[in-house]
Amino acid sequence: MGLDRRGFVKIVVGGVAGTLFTPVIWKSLDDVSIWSQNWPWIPRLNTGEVKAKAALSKLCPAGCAVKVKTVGGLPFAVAGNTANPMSKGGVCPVCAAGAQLMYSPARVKSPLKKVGEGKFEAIKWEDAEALLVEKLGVLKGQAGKIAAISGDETGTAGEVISGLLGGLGNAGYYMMPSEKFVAEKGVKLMGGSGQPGFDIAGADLVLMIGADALDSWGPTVANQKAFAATRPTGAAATAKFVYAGPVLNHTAAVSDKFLPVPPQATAAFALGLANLLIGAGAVSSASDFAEYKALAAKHTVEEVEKATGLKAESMKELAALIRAAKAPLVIAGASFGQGAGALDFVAGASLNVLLGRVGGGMTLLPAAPRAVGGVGASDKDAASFLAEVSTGKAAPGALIVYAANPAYALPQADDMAKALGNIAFKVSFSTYMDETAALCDLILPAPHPFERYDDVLNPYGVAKPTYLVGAPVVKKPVMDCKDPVDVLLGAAGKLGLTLGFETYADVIKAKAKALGADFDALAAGGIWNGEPKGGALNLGASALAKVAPVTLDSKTLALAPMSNQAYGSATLATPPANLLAVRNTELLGKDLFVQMSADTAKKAGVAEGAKVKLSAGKGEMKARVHLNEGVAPGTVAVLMGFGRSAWDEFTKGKGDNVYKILTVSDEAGTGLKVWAGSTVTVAKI
Amino acid sequence: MDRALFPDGLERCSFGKFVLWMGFISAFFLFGLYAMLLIFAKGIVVTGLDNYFGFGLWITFDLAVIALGAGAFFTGFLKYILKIDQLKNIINLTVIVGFICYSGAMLVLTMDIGQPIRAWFGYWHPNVHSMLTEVIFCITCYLLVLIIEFVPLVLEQKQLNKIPFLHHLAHNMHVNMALFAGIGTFLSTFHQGSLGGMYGVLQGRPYAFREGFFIWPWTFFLFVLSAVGSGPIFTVLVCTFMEKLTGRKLVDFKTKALMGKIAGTMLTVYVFFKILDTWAWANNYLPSIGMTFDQMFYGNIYGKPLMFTEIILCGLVPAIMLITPSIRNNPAMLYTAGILDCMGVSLNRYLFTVQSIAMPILPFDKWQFYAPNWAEWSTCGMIVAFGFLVMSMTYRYLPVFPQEQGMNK
Amino acid sequence: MSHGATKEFKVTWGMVIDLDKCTGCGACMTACQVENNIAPMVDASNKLRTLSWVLVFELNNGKSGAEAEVAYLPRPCMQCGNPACVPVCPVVATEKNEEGGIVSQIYPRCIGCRYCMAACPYHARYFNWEDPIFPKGMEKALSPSTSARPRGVVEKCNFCHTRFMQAKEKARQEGGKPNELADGAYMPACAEICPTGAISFGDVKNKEHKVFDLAQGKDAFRLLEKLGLNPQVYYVSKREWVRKLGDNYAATGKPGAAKKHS
Amino acid sequence: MDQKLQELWGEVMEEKKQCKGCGGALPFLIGFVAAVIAGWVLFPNLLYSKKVQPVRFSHKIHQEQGMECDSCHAFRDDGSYAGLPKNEKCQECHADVVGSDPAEKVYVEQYGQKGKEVPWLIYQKQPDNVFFSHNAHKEIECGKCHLDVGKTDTPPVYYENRLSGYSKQTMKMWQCERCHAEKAVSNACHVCHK
Repeated sequence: MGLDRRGFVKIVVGGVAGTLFTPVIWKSLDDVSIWSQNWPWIPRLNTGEVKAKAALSKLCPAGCAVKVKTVGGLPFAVAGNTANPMSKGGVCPVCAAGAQLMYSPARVKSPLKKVGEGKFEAIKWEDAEALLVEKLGVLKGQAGKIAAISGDETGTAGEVISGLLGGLGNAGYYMMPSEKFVAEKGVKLMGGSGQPGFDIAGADLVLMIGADALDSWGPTVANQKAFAATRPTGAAATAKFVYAGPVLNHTAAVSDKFLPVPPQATAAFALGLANLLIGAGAVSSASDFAEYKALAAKHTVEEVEKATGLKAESMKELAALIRAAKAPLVIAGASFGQGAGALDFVAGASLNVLLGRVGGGMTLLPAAPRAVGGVGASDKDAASFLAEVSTGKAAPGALIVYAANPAYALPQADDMAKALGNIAFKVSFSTYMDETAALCDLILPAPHPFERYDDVLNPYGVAKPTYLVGAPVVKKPVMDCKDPVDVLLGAAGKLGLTLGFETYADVIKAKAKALGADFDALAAGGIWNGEPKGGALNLGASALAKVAPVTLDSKTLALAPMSNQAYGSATLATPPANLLAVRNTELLGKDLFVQMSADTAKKAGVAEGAKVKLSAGKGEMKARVHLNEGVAPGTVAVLMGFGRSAWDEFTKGKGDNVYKILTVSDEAGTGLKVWAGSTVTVAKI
Repeated sequence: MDRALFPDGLERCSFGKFVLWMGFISAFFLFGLYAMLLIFAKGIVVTGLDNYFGFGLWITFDLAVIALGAGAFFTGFLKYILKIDQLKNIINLTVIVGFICYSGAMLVLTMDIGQPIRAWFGYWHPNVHSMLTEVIFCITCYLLVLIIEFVPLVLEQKQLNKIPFLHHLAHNMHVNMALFAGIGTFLSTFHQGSLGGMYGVLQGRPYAFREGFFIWPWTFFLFVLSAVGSGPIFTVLVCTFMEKLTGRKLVDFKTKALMGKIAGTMLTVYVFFKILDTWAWANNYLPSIGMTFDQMFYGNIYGKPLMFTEIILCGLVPAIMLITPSIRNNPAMLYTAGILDCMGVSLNRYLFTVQSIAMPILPFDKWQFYAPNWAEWSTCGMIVAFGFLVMSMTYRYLPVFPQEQGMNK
Repeated sequence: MSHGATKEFKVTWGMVIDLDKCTGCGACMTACQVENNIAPMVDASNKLRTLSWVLVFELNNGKSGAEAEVAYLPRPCMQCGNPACVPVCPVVATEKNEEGGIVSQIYPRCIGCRYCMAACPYHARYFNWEDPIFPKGMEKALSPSTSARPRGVVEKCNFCHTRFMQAKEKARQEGGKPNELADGAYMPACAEICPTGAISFGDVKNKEHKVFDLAQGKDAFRLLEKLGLNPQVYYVSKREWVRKLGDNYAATGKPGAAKKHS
Repeated sequence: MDQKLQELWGEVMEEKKQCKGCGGALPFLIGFVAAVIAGWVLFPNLLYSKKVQPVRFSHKIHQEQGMECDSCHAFRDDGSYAGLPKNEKCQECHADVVGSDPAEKVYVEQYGQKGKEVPWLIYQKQPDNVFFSHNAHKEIECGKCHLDVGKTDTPPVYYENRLSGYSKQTMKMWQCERCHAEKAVSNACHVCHK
């Protein structure tokens, strides 16, 4: 029997009917459904045991004592270390992204040698180290020919670098500008010595003049914890916080009171307050009280109003608050953590002297013993050093850059980057491809904080000597990197120097021993605290006499750079995860917004959303305007951390860099370079 | 060339002209098709939709065409259930328009959801509490009904009808059409209502939220009414548009006026309740949640004039025009009223979709703005082009208009 | 529909956020992204396409100079007692059915119709506009807590639900009662990481948990209380303008007064 | 044109008449039976690909050494379940080859000593979106859900579904739900999903 068309159709129909009685259709549908619920191209989760290991996350300037959570040994999250008395379980927004930053696309993946403008070639570690030794060896013993810039003021790495420089016959170890640098100068002007500390936890009124203590000044997480302890949710607050500064920033948002003070009027504001306090009966046993009193008397409420726009009432209310407090504390600093003059610091700190709070609220920390012999950091900061390089006054042949980004984060940044070009050989020890690394001849990738040993001694602002140590969380770095200190110690050996150590871990152990601390306990997330030293301070009256009267012409606006910890720092561009926290009134697409009050904008002839050019000195930057009534009159606030030219797709080319328009001036009587009082011209484009 | 396929005794344009016309329409169709494929490949990230506007042009378009396609079920209901025989002159057209609107809406919905391959989950894992589930069920079922209603018309094609089996099938389907019309009416009423219910239940969207009866918010009923108040007249407009395009008379004006009267009556009922509803919403509901009528509007594109245009100019005015015989019986006025009516319903759907989610509910939030992008426009355009193609094909090859031969002698 | 009907549970996980302590630092947003495997976006300034399960809003009192005040308001999912989003979902991809009262969102079930987004007045729900693409290697830092979602589905905060599961597992292991977790045994990532401890978390129906009292404090309020969604997230502020702003000034009986701020 | 079409229709009608009655119901039955056989026998074979474990692990030998199940498959302190042991555990005994079984040599040389974890195939592996707590189910016999491998010398073949990519033994949601329903445990989505 042949199979005709009709027979064939019947077989097919039978087949279809039969199929309905098999799992073919139903099972396939079910499996397809499952497939559609679990697309194969979606990343899969890691499995294994979840552990939490104590670590020291030096991603933020102060460093956070944290716990790194791992799954099957891979770090995936950062949690607070509740056992650590400094961070008490808190984590700053940058360190919160720490695990992901291990895989940041901006990481330097292997040693790189410059082979042309902006071009690098991956080389082997042994070649890289040989090159380093060769370049340093040539200049060995020639004073002024080898210099180093470091942005790490808390790590013992600095001792190794300065020790190495010393051994090579050089003393040019320069720190990036910081609060600590200025504050120590200020303390000297007040007849004391050492790093000042501030006991926020012990105060019942904290007046922060410029210092953004709850977001980016000092040991922020510790500050935040101290703040939080005074205001239990649902109960009465036990301390008052007042913020006086140019912008209603994160600190001001939670303070009981915000006083808008333009950045250049900080000292005048503090002296005006001193005047009111003295008027209300405050006296000091300091030797220069009479001089100080006379000086303060010049800063009447009317004068303060002229300089700051603050009403007499506000000042009087504040004075009354301070008078009523049992343990008031004044913290003065630049609103963005650097560049303030020593006089601003002295003016603020003098209030602590006047209120009799030195030793209690404001402390002085003793110098710590060194683990590595050497002279320590130069008296000049990196900005002054590079200014000399640009004029030819300093002519180093080799520069070591460690945890610093001078090409991006110094005032008149473009000039600074140019000055770096005058140095024949530059080597950068950097975890990430930052602006400075991109200009260097050799880049030696440094491990991420979770991949190395490191330490933190006395982060600026702590009231007591404080020491933290971090040990690696992972067995091996995820990139081909080596600890910079290990590399430098190795180089030192090859250059015929003996610094006494083989590895950074050994250096830190020695440091811990010198301090009398238990290394193992510290590496497990513990803390070492010493006692502040005693010692009185005077009111710094002779220095304060040089406080210049505030003048502001109508054409320029005061520039208030604003830092927001979540958005990164000089040495860390905004972590990819944190971009979400950046508001679209701060950055939209590639446009950065500068902020000013409606009044100021009107005077400057600009409106919300307008595109503007800000210029000062030789620098200029482009931005758009966002109106913010929390900005002091006559002031334009600019967020820091944007306008990156290196890094990765997440940050490169977004916004503009405010450092470009910060202008340096010499502070009267202190010889310091300052830029906290920069002014800018705002023009519509 | 294709004369053999024309309906008996009817003249159609030349094949060349037809191909040219189809080619012109296909260009729009293909452009939309490209956008659709792009959307399936890359996801709806290529559209102008965003976190605030999860619903946008597509949903507005869907709602509008479903409302305008309501002519199918309501005319069917009147013809087959209430036996208004005169409507046989236009009933075929209502079915085709309904089919185009619903199939188009289904396709747009498939694009609109983020995981089109999971679209069938609506049946597999239905949430009986969701108005959207009801919509998914009813519109797919109703599309089947429309297909069933459409099939006999296709089978009446001259050549197909020569096959005895198909001839009889068509005949039998015709005989039982009342049953399908009944099912269609039921399904359609529910999903038209559910579409309104979808918005009415949005407790977090004060612009749309309404109290109601049992599980149905007032918008449920208002959407049904507005759909039947506009669908019939939309069919008339389509018919008239085809007459202008082809230069032939297709349906007598008496039938059109009757459709106008039907729509007008329903529209009048709708507008009455709509005004009542709006008044109660503004005066009772809004104050109860700490909001005011003024807060519901913003600037020009979200301004009050839109709402007044919707309710007065495109609601009350056409309602009066359509129920007044002297106005209705003037062709120009009938069509004007029809256009206003259809605009009003579309505007209503737009406001419920876009304005209700553009409004800041969080007191510290801002009004948000939305502009559909090319991908959304072109895919909507694709549906319109699809409609044109189907209409052109059916008109050319199927006996859609029973009166055509008589009227064009 | 089911409006007005709040489903009661023995355990009701709730959050109390002290707005007077929130500095707006953003650590919660970062911790949330890390815990929940949200891929970083190259242009995260387009807030209309981002995924922020917890979003910190900036509120101001509209005044200037020394009068100006700002408050930061972190907005997780409110886990409403009477959620607007749950009844609208056509495929039961979201429900409020589990002890603890957390509104679930099931990604493999979701078809991406976004009806729930249209329903939520808090904008707590987000749509995955694109597949999650992590920078090369960063997928090694994925958290085991939350499955990665494909494009085309909706997601939202779930109070780090996996941590709830883990807390119950731990309780079981230690011989405790998984259904009566102690205060602090279960903490979402945002609450855990907040450096000022502005976010308190616990069972708002359990007197042993500190949120029990906090949620009833005189300065406590909920966002858009009048809409009747009955959120499980409470806010606390001693500042009157903040409290009033939270509910469209409905509490003052002056409807529309908030308009100036919008 | 007109004529041609008419002819075409004519042909179709013609064929219809001719075909009447050829073959009866037999072809239908043949098709039906063939499809049923194919669906129940061929299809499952086609649907799954077979895989073998990277190392022929013998539970039998390990048990004979006196090891208990929970020597390797244990709960951790945080209540989570360790599942399959990692190298760390295996190497407690197998840092070097200690026996004569070639499979051990494979393990030691290809994995243990190279510091590479063995990519074991997990018969019941659930996707990422499932949170399963062994702790909550520890009252239930392991064999109720897992293959009884305790006595095996060679691990069973692993069947991978070519469509869904899942193991054949991976429990389906309806199975979870049925048991939950029977035991009056919540079937809320979040009870199992993450």
